[in-house]
Amino acid sequence: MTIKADSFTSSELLCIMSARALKDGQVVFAGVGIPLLAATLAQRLHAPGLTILFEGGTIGPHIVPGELPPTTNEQRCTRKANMLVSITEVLLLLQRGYVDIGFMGGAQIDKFGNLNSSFIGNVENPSVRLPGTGGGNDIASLSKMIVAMPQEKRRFVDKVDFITSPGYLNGGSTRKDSGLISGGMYRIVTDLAILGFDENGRMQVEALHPGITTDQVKENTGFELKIDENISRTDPPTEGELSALRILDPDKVYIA
Amino acid sequence: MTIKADSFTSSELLCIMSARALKDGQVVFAGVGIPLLAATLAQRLHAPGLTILFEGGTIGPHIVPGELPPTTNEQRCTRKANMLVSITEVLLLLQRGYVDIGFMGGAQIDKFGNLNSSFIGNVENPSVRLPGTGGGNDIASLSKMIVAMPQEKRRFVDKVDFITSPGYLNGGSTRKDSGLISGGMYRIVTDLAILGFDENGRMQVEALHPGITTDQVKENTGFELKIDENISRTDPPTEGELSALRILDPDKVYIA
Amino acid sequence: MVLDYLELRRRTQDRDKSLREKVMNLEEAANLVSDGDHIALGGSTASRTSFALLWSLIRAKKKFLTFSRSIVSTEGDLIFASGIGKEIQTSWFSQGIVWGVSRVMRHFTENNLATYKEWSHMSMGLRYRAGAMGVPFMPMRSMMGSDVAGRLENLKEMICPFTGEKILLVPALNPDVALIHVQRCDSFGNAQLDGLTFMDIDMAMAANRVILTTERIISNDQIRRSPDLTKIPFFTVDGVVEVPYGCVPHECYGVYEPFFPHMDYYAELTRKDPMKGVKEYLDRFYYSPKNWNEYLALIGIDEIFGATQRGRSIYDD
Amino acid sequence: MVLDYLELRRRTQDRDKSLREKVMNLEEAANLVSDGDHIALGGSTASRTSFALLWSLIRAKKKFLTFSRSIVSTEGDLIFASGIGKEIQTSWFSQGIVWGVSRVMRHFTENNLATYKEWSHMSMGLRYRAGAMGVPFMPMRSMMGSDVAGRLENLKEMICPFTGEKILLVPALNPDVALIHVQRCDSFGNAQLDGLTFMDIDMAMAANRVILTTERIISNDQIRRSPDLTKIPFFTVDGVVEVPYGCVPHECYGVYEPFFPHMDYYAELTRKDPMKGVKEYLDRFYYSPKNWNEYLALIGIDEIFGATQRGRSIYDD
Repeated sequence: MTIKADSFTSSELLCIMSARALKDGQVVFAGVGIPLLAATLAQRLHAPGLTILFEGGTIGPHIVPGELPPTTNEQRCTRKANMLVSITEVLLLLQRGYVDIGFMGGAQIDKFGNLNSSFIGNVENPSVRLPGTGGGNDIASLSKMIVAMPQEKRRFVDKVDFITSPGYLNGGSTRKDSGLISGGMYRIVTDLAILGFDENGRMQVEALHPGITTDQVKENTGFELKIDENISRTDPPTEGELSALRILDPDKVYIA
Repeated sequence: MTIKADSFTSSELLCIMSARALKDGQVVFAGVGIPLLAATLAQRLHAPGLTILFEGGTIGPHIVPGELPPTTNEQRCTRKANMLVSITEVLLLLQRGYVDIGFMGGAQIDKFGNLNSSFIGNVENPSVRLPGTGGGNDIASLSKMIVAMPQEKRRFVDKVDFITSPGYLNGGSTRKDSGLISGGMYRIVTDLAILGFDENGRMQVEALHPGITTDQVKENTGFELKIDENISRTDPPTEGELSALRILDPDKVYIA
Repeated sequence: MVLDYLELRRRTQDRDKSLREKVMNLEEAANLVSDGDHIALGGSTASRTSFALLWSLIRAKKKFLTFSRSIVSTEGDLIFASGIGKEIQTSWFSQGIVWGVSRVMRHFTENNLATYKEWSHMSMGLRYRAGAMGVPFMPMRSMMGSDVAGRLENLKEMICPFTGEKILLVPALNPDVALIHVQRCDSFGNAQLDGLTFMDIDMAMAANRVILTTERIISNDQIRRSPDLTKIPFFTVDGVVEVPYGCVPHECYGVYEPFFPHMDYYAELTRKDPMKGVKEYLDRFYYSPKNWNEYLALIGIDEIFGATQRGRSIYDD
Repeated sequence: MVLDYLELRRRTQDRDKSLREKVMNLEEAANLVSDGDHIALGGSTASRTSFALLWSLIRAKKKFLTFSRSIVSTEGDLIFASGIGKEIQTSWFSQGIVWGVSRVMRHFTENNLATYKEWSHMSMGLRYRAGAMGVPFMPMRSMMGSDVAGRLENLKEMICPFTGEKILLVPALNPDVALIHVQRCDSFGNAQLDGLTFMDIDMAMAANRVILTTERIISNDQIRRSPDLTKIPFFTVDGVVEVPYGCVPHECYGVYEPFFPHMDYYAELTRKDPMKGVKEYLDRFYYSPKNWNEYLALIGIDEIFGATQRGRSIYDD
C-alpha cells in the first residue's frame, strides 16, 4: 500500500525520489547529506550492486545505519569499503570516466542547471559567503549529474549569482565550447517534481510528485518552466522505502 | 698498509674508487651492477647514512652480502628498506630534486659525457642493438652524475653513435638550451683515472690511479684528453676496502 | 606563484636529507615555521587535522601565514580569528554541513578582513601533485567555464597538441611547510598512515619542509620490516612530534572519531556573536592551558573515551 | 596515438563496472584479448611478469599485438619469436644485465624483423599515468636533447606559461588490455599487491580492460576488512585467474624469487643460435605442455622449492 503525502518530510521525499534515479551496477559519486543517504538507500533497496564513491577517497562502502558521517572525509564513510584512495585519485575517477552518475545537493540553481554554493549577492561584497565548491565543480564538470534540492523561488533563479558548479552555462553549446565536452546536468530532484533539460540545456519538468500541482511548481520557481499538459507523475513513497530510510537515519541527521 | 695494484680486478678498483666519491648523508640513485655494489660498499665503510634509491621503487635499503640482485627491480633490492614506491614515483624524486647523486655504468661515452647504451653503429641499421636507456636518460637528465666504466678506446669515443643519456650534448650551453637546466656529468670513474669536465662540458682528467701513466690513459681514450702536468693521484685500494667489497660479492657477480 | 625550477631545486638541495633523529616538542616544531610562510595542512575537514601544531603556532603568535588545505573546517575560523593568517586557499570552508555555514568565516570574508581563495577540490589536489612531481603545472579537464576558474588569476588554458582539445593548466603548489598528523612514524620521519590519506602524500612530497605530529613513534626496525606500508619518506621530514590525541577535536582514523559534543558546543558558541564566541574559545582552549594535555583535560575525559571507543570500532567489522 | 577524450570516455562508459564474479581460466582470459590489441604488461624485468597469461596468448596464436612495459626481459624474446607481436614499447630490453644482451632481441631488431620503440623509463611511467588520469599528456623535464627523444615521433615541447621554462609533453597511453599478476585479489578483482608495485596501478587505471592472474583468490570480506590495502579497484578488472606460480620463471615478491638456474639455461640455450634456441624453448615449454602445471613440472620441483624458499625469506628479517 502507499501512504499519505503528509506522513513524510520533504527531505524524506527527496531521498526516496532521488534514490529511485540510481540503477543497480552503476558507479555513483555521492556528496554529503541527501546524496549520501539516498545512494545508501538505493543500495539497500533496488540497487545492491551500486558502487558509491565518496570525495574523501572511499570506493564501494556500506554505510552503517545510525552512523551517518557528517562529512565525506571521515572513517564512517569507509565502513566495509572495497578500497580507499587519496582525494585526488577518487576525483580523478570522474575525469577518467569511471563514474556513471555524479550526485549532489544544491543551494541555488538556475534555468541552465548552473549551481551556486559560493556567494549570495554581489561576489565582491556578498550578503552571504557560502562554504564553496568542494568537489562540486569537478563532479559537475565531468559527470552526468543528478542534483537533489528543495524547490523554492529563492533557490531556483533565472541566473545564479555565481557559477560554482557548471550546468549548461548559458545554454546551447556554451558548455562544450568552454572545454567541458563530457557530462552535464541530467536530473534535478526536488520535493515537488523531477526536472530535466531540453536540447538547449534549459530546465523542464519531467514529472510531478503525488498531489503536486503545476501551479505549485511554477510558484516555487524563479523562472519560466516548461510543463507538458499531460505531464507524468511519480509514484508516492512506499512504506518499504520510508521504513528503510528511517532505519538508516534514526537520528534524523539528514531527513529532519 | 696498502696492497699491490695487481692484487685486485679492475672491477674492484672501479667499485672502490667510485664508492669513495659518495658522501655520508647523500641520497644516491644507483643503477644495477657496479653502482649498486659501490653504493652499498660506501654504506658499509665511510657513509653509513647514505640513502640508496633503486629504479624498481626502493628507498633506503641494506643489500644483504652474497644476495646481490641481478636487476634493480627484485625483492633483493628491498631488504631492510625504509620505503617502497612505484617506479614512476622513485624516478620523480630525481625531477623533484631529492637526489644528490645519480650513479650509473656506461657502455660508450664521448668527450662531452654523453652516454650510449642503445645502438652501436648506424641507428637504422646497427651492428649491435643494445638494451637501451632504462632510467639512464632520466637520471642523467635530472641529476649530478657519477659514471663508473672501464676506460677503453672503443668506449671513450669522440662522439657517441647515439645519445641515450645526455651529458653536455655538444658542450657549452647546449645542454641547458635543450631544456635540461639542472644536473649534468660530474665524475667519470674508470679503472685508470678519475675524470671530470671543464666549464665547456669537455672531459678532463682529475686524478690518475696508482701506477697508471698519462700515456696509458691517452692510449685508452678515443679523443684528446686534457691532463695536467702535475696531476694528482688517487690512493690505492686499502685492504679494508677490498675485504669489505669481497664480503658483499663473494660469488663475484659484479667484481669478476 | 609557481616556483621557478632552479629555485625549487636549490631549496631541496639545501635540505639535510640524511637519516637522522628529528624528535622534538611542539614549541620547537613551531620554531620551524617562519612568519609569512605558506603552510599546507594535512587531512581534510574534520579528519587528521594537525591541531596540536596549529595550537602551538597560534600560541607562538605567528604572523602573515598563508594556509592551504583540501577542505577547511573550524581550524580556518581559528586561523583568521587568532590573526596568524589572513589567506586560506581551499575548496570548501565551514565546520561541516551539519553545523551550517561558519559564522566566523562569514564575518572575515564578508567584511573583507581576510581572504578565502576558492579552488575546485581536484585542482587543489593537482596543484600539490604538480609540486610533488617537480613540474610547474598539471593539466585537467574540470573548472573550465565556471566562475570559480574565472575568479582565479593563476590559471592557463591551452589547446592540447595531441588531441586539439581545450585543457586547463593549474599551477604547481610547493608549500613552505606541510603540517601532517599520522598514526605512526619513526624518529626519522618514515610515516605509516591508516585509512584515508587525503592529499597528505603529495603535500609532503611538494613541501619544502614537513612537520609530522604522530600518535606514536615506532622503531625504524619496524618500518624496515614492512617498507611497503611507509607512505611518507624520512628525507622529506624536518620535525617529528609525538602527540597522542594531536587532532582533537577532529578525527584520527582508527584511533578516535570527531569529538561531536565539543564541535556542537563550538558551533553554538559562535552562532549568535561569532567574534565574541571565537575569542572566548581561543582564550579558554588555546591561551590558558599550560600544555596540550591540559587542553585535552579541558575538553574532558568523557569525550576522549567516547571518541576513542567510536574511533577503534572501525576495526570491529 | 592519443585517444580522443570522448572516445576514451565512451569505451569506459560501455564497460560493465558492477560488482560481479570474474573468475575464469587461462583460456577464457586469453579470449579477452583480440588480435591487434595494445597490451601493457605489469611488473618489471624479472618481477611479477604475468607469464601464465602470456603463455596462453602464445598458445592461442594471437596476432599483431603491440606490447608495452616498464622494462622487458625474456618475455620480449618470446613475444617476437612466437610471432604474437611485432612491436614492443619499453625503456630497456634484455633478460637482465648479468646475462648480457639478448641475442633474440638483437636478431629481431638488427634485422628489422620487429620494432623495439625505446622510451625513457620515467616517460613510460608518465604515459600510463596520463592515461590513468584521463588527460592527454603529462609534462616532464627529462629526455630533452637526447636521441631517445629525437627518435620518437610522438613528443611535444612547450614553453611553460607559468615559468617560461622548456617542458616536454609525453602522450597518454591507454592500453587496450593490461595483464597484471598479483599476490592476492578477490573474485571481483579487488587486488592487494605486496612489495614493489612498479607501474601496475597506473597501468590498471589507464587500460580499457584488465586481466589479473593471482597467486590466491581471497574473500571480498577480507578485502573490505582492510580497504586501505587494496591497490587495484574491482571496476577496472575484467578477468581474474587463480594461477599459483603464475610468474615462473620470474619473481613474485614475497612468494618466490626468479628461477635463476632456468634463466641461466635459457640464456645459454639462446646464446649461440638464438633462433634455434628460442624455437626449442617455445616447443618444449610453451607448445608441448598440456597445462600450466605441466609447464611448472617441466621446470622442476627443485627449482620451485628453491625459488620459494628464497622468495619467502624477505619476511624473515
